[in-house]
Parts: sequence; C-alpha cells; structure tokens
Amino acid sequence: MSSEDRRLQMLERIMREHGYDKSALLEILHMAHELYGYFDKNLLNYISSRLNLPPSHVYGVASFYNLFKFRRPGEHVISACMGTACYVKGVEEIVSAIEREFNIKRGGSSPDGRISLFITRCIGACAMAPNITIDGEVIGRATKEAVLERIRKVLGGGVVEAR
Amino acid sequence: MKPDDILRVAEREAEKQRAYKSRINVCCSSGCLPFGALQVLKAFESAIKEYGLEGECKVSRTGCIGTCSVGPVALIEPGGFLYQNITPENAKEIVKRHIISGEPVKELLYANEAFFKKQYRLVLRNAGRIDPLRIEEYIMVGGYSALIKCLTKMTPKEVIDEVIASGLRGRGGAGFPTGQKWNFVAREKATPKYVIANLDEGDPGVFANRTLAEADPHAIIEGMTIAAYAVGAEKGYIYVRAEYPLAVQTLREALKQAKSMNLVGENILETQFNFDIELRMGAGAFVAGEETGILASIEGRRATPRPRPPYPATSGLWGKPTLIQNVETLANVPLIILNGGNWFAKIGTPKCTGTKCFSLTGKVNNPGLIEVPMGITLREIVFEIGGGVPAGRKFKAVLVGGPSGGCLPESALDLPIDYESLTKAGAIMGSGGIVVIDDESCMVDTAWFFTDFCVDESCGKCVPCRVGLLKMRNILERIMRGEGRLEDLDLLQELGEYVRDVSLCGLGQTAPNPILTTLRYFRDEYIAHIVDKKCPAGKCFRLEAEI
Amino acid sequence: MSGTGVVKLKIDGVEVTANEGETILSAAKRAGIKIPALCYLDGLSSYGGCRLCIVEVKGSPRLFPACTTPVSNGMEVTTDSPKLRKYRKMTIELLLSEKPHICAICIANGNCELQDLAREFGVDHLRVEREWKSQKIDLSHSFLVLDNNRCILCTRCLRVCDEIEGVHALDIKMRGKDSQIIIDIDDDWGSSISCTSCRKCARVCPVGAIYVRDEPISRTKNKDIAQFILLRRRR
Amino acid sequence: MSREKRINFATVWLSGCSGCHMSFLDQDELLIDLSQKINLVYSPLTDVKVFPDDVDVTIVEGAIGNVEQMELLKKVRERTKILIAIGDCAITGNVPAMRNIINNSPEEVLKRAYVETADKNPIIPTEVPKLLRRVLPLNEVIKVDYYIPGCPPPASLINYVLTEVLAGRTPVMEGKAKYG
Repeated sequence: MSSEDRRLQMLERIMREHGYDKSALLEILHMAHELYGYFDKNLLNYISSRLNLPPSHVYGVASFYNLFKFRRPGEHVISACMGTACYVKGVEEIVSAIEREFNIKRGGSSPDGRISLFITRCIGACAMAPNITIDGEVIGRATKEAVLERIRKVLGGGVVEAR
Repeated sequence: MKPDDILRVAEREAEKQRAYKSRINVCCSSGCLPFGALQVLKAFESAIKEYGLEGECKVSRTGCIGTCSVGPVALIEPGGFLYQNITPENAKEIVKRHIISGEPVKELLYANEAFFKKQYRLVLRNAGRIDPLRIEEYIMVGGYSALIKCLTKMTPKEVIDEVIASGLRGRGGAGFPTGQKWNFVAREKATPKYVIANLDEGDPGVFANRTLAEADPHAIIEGMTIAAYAVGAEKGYIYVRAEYPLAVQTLREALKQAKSMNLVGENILETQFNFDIELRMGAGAFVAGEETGILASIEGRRATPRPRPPYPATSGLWGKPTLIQNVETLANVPLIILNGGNWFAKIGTPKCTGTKCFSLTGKVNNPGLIEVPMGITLREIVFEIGGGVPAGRKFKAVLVGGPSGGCLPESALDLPIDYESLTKAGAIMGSGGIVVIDDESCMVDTAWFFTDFCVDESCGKCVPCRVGLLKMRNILERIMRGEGRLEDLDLLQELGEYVRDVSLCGLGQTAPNPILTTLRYFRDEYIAHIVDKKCPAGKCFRLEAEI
Repeated sequence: MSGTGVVKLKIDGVEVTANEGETILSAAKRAGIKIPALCYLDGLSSYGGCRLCIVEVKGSPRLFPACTTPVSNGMEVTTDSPKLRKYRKMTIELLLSEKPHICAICIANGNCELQDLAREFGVDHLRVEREWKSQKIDLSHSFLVLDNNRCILCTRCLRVCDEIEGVHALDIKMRGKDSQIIIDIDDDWGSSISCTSCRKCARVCPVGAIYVRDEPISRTKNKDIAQFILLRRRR
Repeated sequence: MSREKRINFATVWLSGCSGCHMSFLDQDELLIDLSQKINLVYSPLTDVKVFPDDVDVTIVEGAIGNVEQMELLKKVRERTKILIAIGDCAITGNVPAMRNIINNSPEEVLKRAYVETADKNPIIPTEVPKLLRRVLPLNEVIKVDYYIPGCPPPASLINYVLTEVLAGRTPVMEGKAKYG
C-alpha cells in the first residue's frame, strides 16, 4: 500500500471514530494536518465531502487557525516564540539574524526549501526566554550565536546524509 | 468503584509511599524539559539503582515547582530541599551526598528563600509534589475526596452554596462570581448541559494554566466533575491549546485513569450521576479563549465570538446551557468543598478571595510560576518574590494581564492585586501574566508589540477590533518611524476608548489597554518620539522612513 | 427563542410593547424608531459585527448591539446620544479607511449603504490613514463579480447564501485584517461547483463588492429579498 | 460693501481633474454674491505666480502627488487662516491615489505610464517634479479646517460651506457629506 493510501485510510478511520460528526471538524483537521504536514485544496475538498460540509466552510475554518499550514514546509522547521517574555528578551534580533544568514523570511522557506522559519505564539516557556524551536526541540535562553550554530549543524547533517 | 474503594486506593498508596525513606521529585514540566530534565530523571534513577537504594528512595517525575529559570530542578523530601541547575553528572553527586550521607549538597541548593516566602499555594498544592501521571498519588493526598463528599453527602444546591460562600471568582480574567454562574446554569431547564474547562491560555508570557495541567491534571478533572454535579451537566470538554503538547498528553492520560476508576463516565462511583469528559484541542487562535469563541471552536467552526446576551449559561454549546470555567477556577473547587467556603473566604481580601497564579517573567531576577494570596502588592511580587530587576538595570514598568493588560509604572506598584484595583489602574487580571520591563525597553515599542499581537489575533468580525486596532498599530508605527504628530496622541486616545467600548468581545474591549496605559503613564516617551524624534531606549526608528 | 410573553420597555422615552425574545432593533423598528445598521438585514440571522446599531441600556455601562440584544421588561433603551453618534461616526470612518473605497469609480456610487451612512453622519474626512493594498477582484463568473477591494465583511452575502439559498457557497477565509470572502475552497467563482448563480448575494450586498456585470446596480439591489422569500416560504 | 472689508480668498489646484473648480464655477449667479465678499488673490483662474501672504480663506482641490505640490501646500497653510479641502482627491486621495496600490513605488508608476503603455517614445520624463512615494490627502500633511467631499462636490454644497465659513459659522455636514 502506498503511503498516500495509508494516510487516507487513517484519516478515514478518524472520521469514522467521530461518526463523521460535523462538529468534530477541528479534530479531524488536526489529524489530517498531522498526517500530511499541510493542507492542499484536494485534501480539504475530500474532508468537506466526507463530512458533508460546504467546502467554503471547511476552508474558512482551516484558514482561521494559525497552526495550520497551507504550504509544504521545509525539511527543517525553525519556530521562534514571539511571546512577551521572548520579545522583551530580544528574540527579534535572533529572528533577523536567521533571516539574514539563511536568506529566508519569517513565515516562508529558504530558496532551496531546506528550512522554514515560523513565528509562533507563546509556547509558555517564558522563564527560559527567548525560545527557539528547531525541529521540535526547544532551545531555551537562546542566543543568536547558539541558534545559528545549531541551524548550521542541522543543515550540515542533512548534507552528510544525502551523500 | 465505590467511594470506599477510592479510600482504599489512598490507603494502599500511602502505605507504599511510607516504605520509602526519601523521595526525589524531578520536575519534568515544559519549563525544565528543554534543559534536559528527562536525562536528569534517568540519572537519578540509575544512581539509585547503582547504589541499591530502590527500596528506600523513590524517584518521581512531577510537574512544575515554579523556579523555571534555574531548571532542571528537583525537590527532595523529607525536608523540601530544592536543587537547581541539575545535570546528569551532579544528579549522582546529589544521591551520593544527600540520600546516602544525609548531607545536602549546599552549592547546588536553590538558595532563594524569598521566592517562596510570600507565596500561598492552594491551586498549585500538588505541583511538584506528586506524579501527575499516577492518579493513585493524587488520591493519596486527598484527591477526589471532595467529589466523594459531593456525591454522597451534598445536594447540588449545597455544593453551589458552598462555592458562593467561598467568594471564588473566575480566574480567566473577568472575575465573575463562580457560584453565581453555577446558579445560572443550574436553574436552566434545557438539557443536556455542558461544562467546559478553558485551557486556551493564549496570552503570550503566561503559562500558569499549562503548568497546572502538567502538574496536577486531576485537580482540574475533579473540579470539573464537581461543577457538573452542581449544575446538572452530563458532558464536559477540556479545551486545550495545541501549543501545549505536554499538557494535552498529561490530561489525556489523566482522563483515561479517572475513567478507569469510574471517577468520570457513567454512574460515577456507582451513583446515578453521569459525566463524560472529552479533550478538544485548539489550533492557534487567541480569540478561541473567549467564552463564545470557545463555543464556536468546540462546535467545529471559526472561533468568532458572538454578542452576549444570550449568555452561554442559557445558550451555549449547540444552544444548550453551558458552564465555562477557567481551569484554575476549577482547581480551587475541591479545596472549597473539603474545607468549606468560609475557610476559603478568609484567604485574600474580602471582595477578592483566595489566591492567584501568576507567570512572572521579563527582566526580573527570579522568573517563574508563583501563587500568591489576592491583595498582595505588585511591589511584593516584583521585588520580593521576583527579586527585582537584574543588577545594573532600572525598573520601568510592569505589564499585568497579558497582551491586553496594562503597563503600570513604579507609582502603581503598591496596588493590591485584585480585579477592581487592577482595572482601575488600566490593567486587568487577565489569565495572570506579569512581565517586568526595565529601562532597556521602549514603552511605545512595548505597546506596539501587544497591539500587533491583538491585530494578528483579532477574528475580524467586528469593525472596532478589526480596523480600529489596526489603525492604532499603524499610528504607533508612524510614531516609531519618527513621523508622528502630537495630534496622534489624541487620536490614539479616542480610538482606544472607541475600541474598548464598541468591540464585540473581551479581546477587543481590552486590546487598547497597552496603548491607553502607556499614554497615561509614559506619555513623555511618546512625546520624545514625536517632538525630539528620539527613542529614549534607543529601540525605535529602525523602520525605514516612508516619504 | 421566541417566547409567548409580552414585555414593556422604553425606547428613547417612548413606551414600546414587544414580544419576549424579540430584539431591540425589531421592537424599535415597529415603534418607528430608526437605528442605523449595516450588517443587519431583515430576513437573515443577526450577526452583530458592524457595531452601528449599538445602543445604551440604562443601568449598564456597556453598549449593546440592538440587532442581537433581546428586549426585557422595564428596559430603558437610548438609541441616540452624542457618545453613540461619535462612535458610529468612527465606525463609518474606519470602514471607509479599511479598503481603497473610491466612490467616484464604484459601480455602487449613489446606491451604497456605506456612502449613505457617511453622508448621514457627516463623515467628511478620515482622520486615520487609508489602506491602499490591492485585493483580489474575481471576474471569472459569467456575470457575477466579487471585488474584495470594496468588501466591508458584513457577511450578508454569506448568510443569504447559507440561510435563504441553502447552499453556503460563500464563507470567509483567514481572520482579522486578512479576512476575505471566498467561494468554495478559495476557488475562482467561475469554477465553483456549489454556486447556483442565484445572485442573491449581489442583491443584498450593501456596497459595490458583489455586483452583476453590465447591469445597473439599482436594478440588482434588493434589500427585501431575504425577508420576502422567508415570508413566501411560511405561506 | 467696500473693498476693504473683503476677505482675501484663494483657490489651489493640486493632483485633481479640476472638476472641483468647475463645480465652484457652477455656483453661477451665486458667484456674483460671493465676489462681493472676496478678493481673489490666487487661483488657477488668475495669473498670480506666488502664493500671497495673509490669505483669509483658501480652498484646495486635489491630492498631494509630488514634492512641488507638497511645498506649495505647506506654504499655503502657513499663509492661510482658514483652509478648506474641496473634493474627494483633497480629502481621501481618491483617483490620483489609486497609484498607491502599485507597491507605493513611483518608479513603477512612471514605468507603467510612460514606458509600458506608451505607443511612441517610451521614455520616463525627467524634467517634472519628483513624485512622492504615496499620493496623500491634505490632512495627512497639514491641518485642514473644513472639508467639502464629493467628486465633484455639488455647487450648492460648496456655496453652503463658503457662506457659513465667511459668516463665521461652522457648517453642519451631517446629511451633506457625500463622497463620489
């Protein structure tokens, strides 16, 4: 079975578990997003037809919430916490440094698609501000140097593997 | 299971725990995890094993102890020795010297007693002391006995009366009397009724609810079940931010355990009372924490608030009576039931009883999670518990109440913490964020940051919030570019009052607070930007001039 | 919602009898008191978004949208005051500044509820800077046009499509300042599978955001259509 | 009325189509009354080259699109007691400001106007005043005392506002301020 079919099957199972309940839309979107990493129109159309919801409603809901992405993210995902504590402690400078070094804009991916940089809302680790998350791992009390170094390492590692 | 069975669980667990001479509680909360808390936990475990102490010393993973800035931390009982900045290497050292030789490792101890001195831990009673993933430990420390008391000895009305007597008010921000809210839902005839526990703590710089859920999930579940019993609800939802994966995981596990012990579900403790709880995850929308926004979100819609009345108590989820309560409020409930409303009412101030959890962050020496009695002053929080601003810097302001809170100056520090005083000063209790700002920060820039947050989080439904806030932010940007005019200050004031008074929901109504309070307390900084084209803190004018 | 009881209240000092569950707006209308409103439309559910119909209720410091607030016995409502007037004026000012509304080149010039309100309230200039970002104009449908540059997000089109036509082809995407009307999965209107081309959205649009190409707007617009169909259905 | 009691009156034409001036002239016979009360000291209708000092009332048509207009407007403000913005261009930017939609970039605007759409000699002119990045309504640059919206404003409204202002009263714009 292709991974595509498997994902679809899992999505179908989740919808069945929720009894194709329209009110479980957000839960189902969560699952679909987890499976696919982002939403495209086909996926949303599929969900809308299975739940018998208007397509515009599904798109409206999915695009309302910040967590959902509508573009395929890069191989590595960096998210910078823009919570108050992180801002007060200078996360902005770190973000600008990442943007400069890797030719990337917040909310977007690098030209080669290897890394994406997202701004997230407070992740609640305020006492360790500023926080940068790289591929799911939180770096607390982050400094510009440490973060750049870590990203270089993550990217470098990728190159070695590719060989 | 019957009530007696639960009591036996407590006894058995207590017996088990008594076998241990000491206990190492390792904080594995979101605060300590990034600094290697799990490795520290493992190091403790293997050291205990290495020295053959498995029967004497229990290593336990617990929730947050509060001193998040010096993690990973661990609490060793008996004696309440708190260790800071633990590494796997010195974990072994601690076992060797403290557990075996009985001599605390002084150089690793958290020496800051002031941090705990003025705190009063009710809601966080179990945080850092029990393993949140073991319901037996919660039961052992008296957990679920309040629920048993309600189900076996009290009528729903008596439960509500007790909550009314306690004077407890909603901890989500607005401070509405909890018992009164329960009464509203209880007297509604329509069924089914719902209870929603609000854990959509979206305020940047606030992590009190998350910490509570990670440290003591059963306190929330028990409080919620008692509330359901009191108002006659049969279904509940815990709405959690998806940004809090550990809290989601912990609550999910705790729910499973509570269900398996028949503390949630059908015929709870073999009574006629049914109450099922489901977890629902948010997806990144601050406004979903608003009462009616949360309803829309649970119903699977865009989380746009709707005007009230009708209030959720009459017409909530799917048009049915619904009780919406912040998780911190709910965690207070078991204590009120066990100790009585009058006992609770003695804590805090007469109009504002009990305690409040705050996330203390920013430019302060001891950031972390604290719980203090209502009525304590901001000065005590910032300078005593928080230890003041780091050396060499000067205190400038304290932001109370999250992004829609207010920036209060030194002169407001002697204000007692209660809903009314804070509102009068231009701030709000919010969900309990205190961010300390020092002289390195520009107040215009600070106001911009919070306004920008609210602009991004506005749902877009009503004009004042969607357009008014945006315009306010744009005016700030103009000022920060050095193109401001003095008239802008009046316009900001007028727009601020308009957005506050005309917006549909709490987000818009409080969003102008940062601008209105900085205009009120730090007007000179605005004037410096406009007249002298200077940013006193040297932050602004980084945006390219436009014309 | 609609109870059987009858309540008495005062609107602008006038004694008014209303049905329990009725909104202030509807009770005022019957009493001949006009409250300005933009997102509200007879025959559609109330939205409460434009905030023009805010009124004061004695005993409360809050302002209430008349279109969603139910009447209650003994209520004393004020629909016009210097404060309300100032706030309504601000709302109109903000709406005008949100998008590049240029009446001179708009198809709805002379048939626009926003333009009329600006005149009524004497909004003769904007104190806030106008947004000049260009937004999508969807010309793909054979005769319906959606110009997001003119949309004020009142959602009348959404509601008429959902509640009266029963299709829900339209919705809003994104949120806040980025909110935009969409058709299906943000598709071009011309390729929409659900739109029935009934043009009710164009009929109820208060401004020139949705219109019928090559048709005088005065002929397209029909504010009564939703109420009309609703009453017909009840027959 | 003696000449001494007349007030100094000016009209200014910035980025606009002159429609507001046309509408001003459309006051027809009412202009005769008006002419009894004013001295026209500066206007596109006259040949005065420098904006004079001590002007009592100036009406300004059009938005601010280039540096020359910006300078003139600032001078006008300095030398005028009561400044009235007339027409949608002066009040909101209106049609001239639609170029702001093109990335706030004068270079792109010029390219579009003089190169991309040119039939002959696609050259960007250099001997014209420098364009501002954005076309601005008057009140974003200077203080404006009264506004007469409309595209153009009807002659009757212009006459009403001028009559009120000259009589020292504040015109009531409720029910009259129609854009477009």
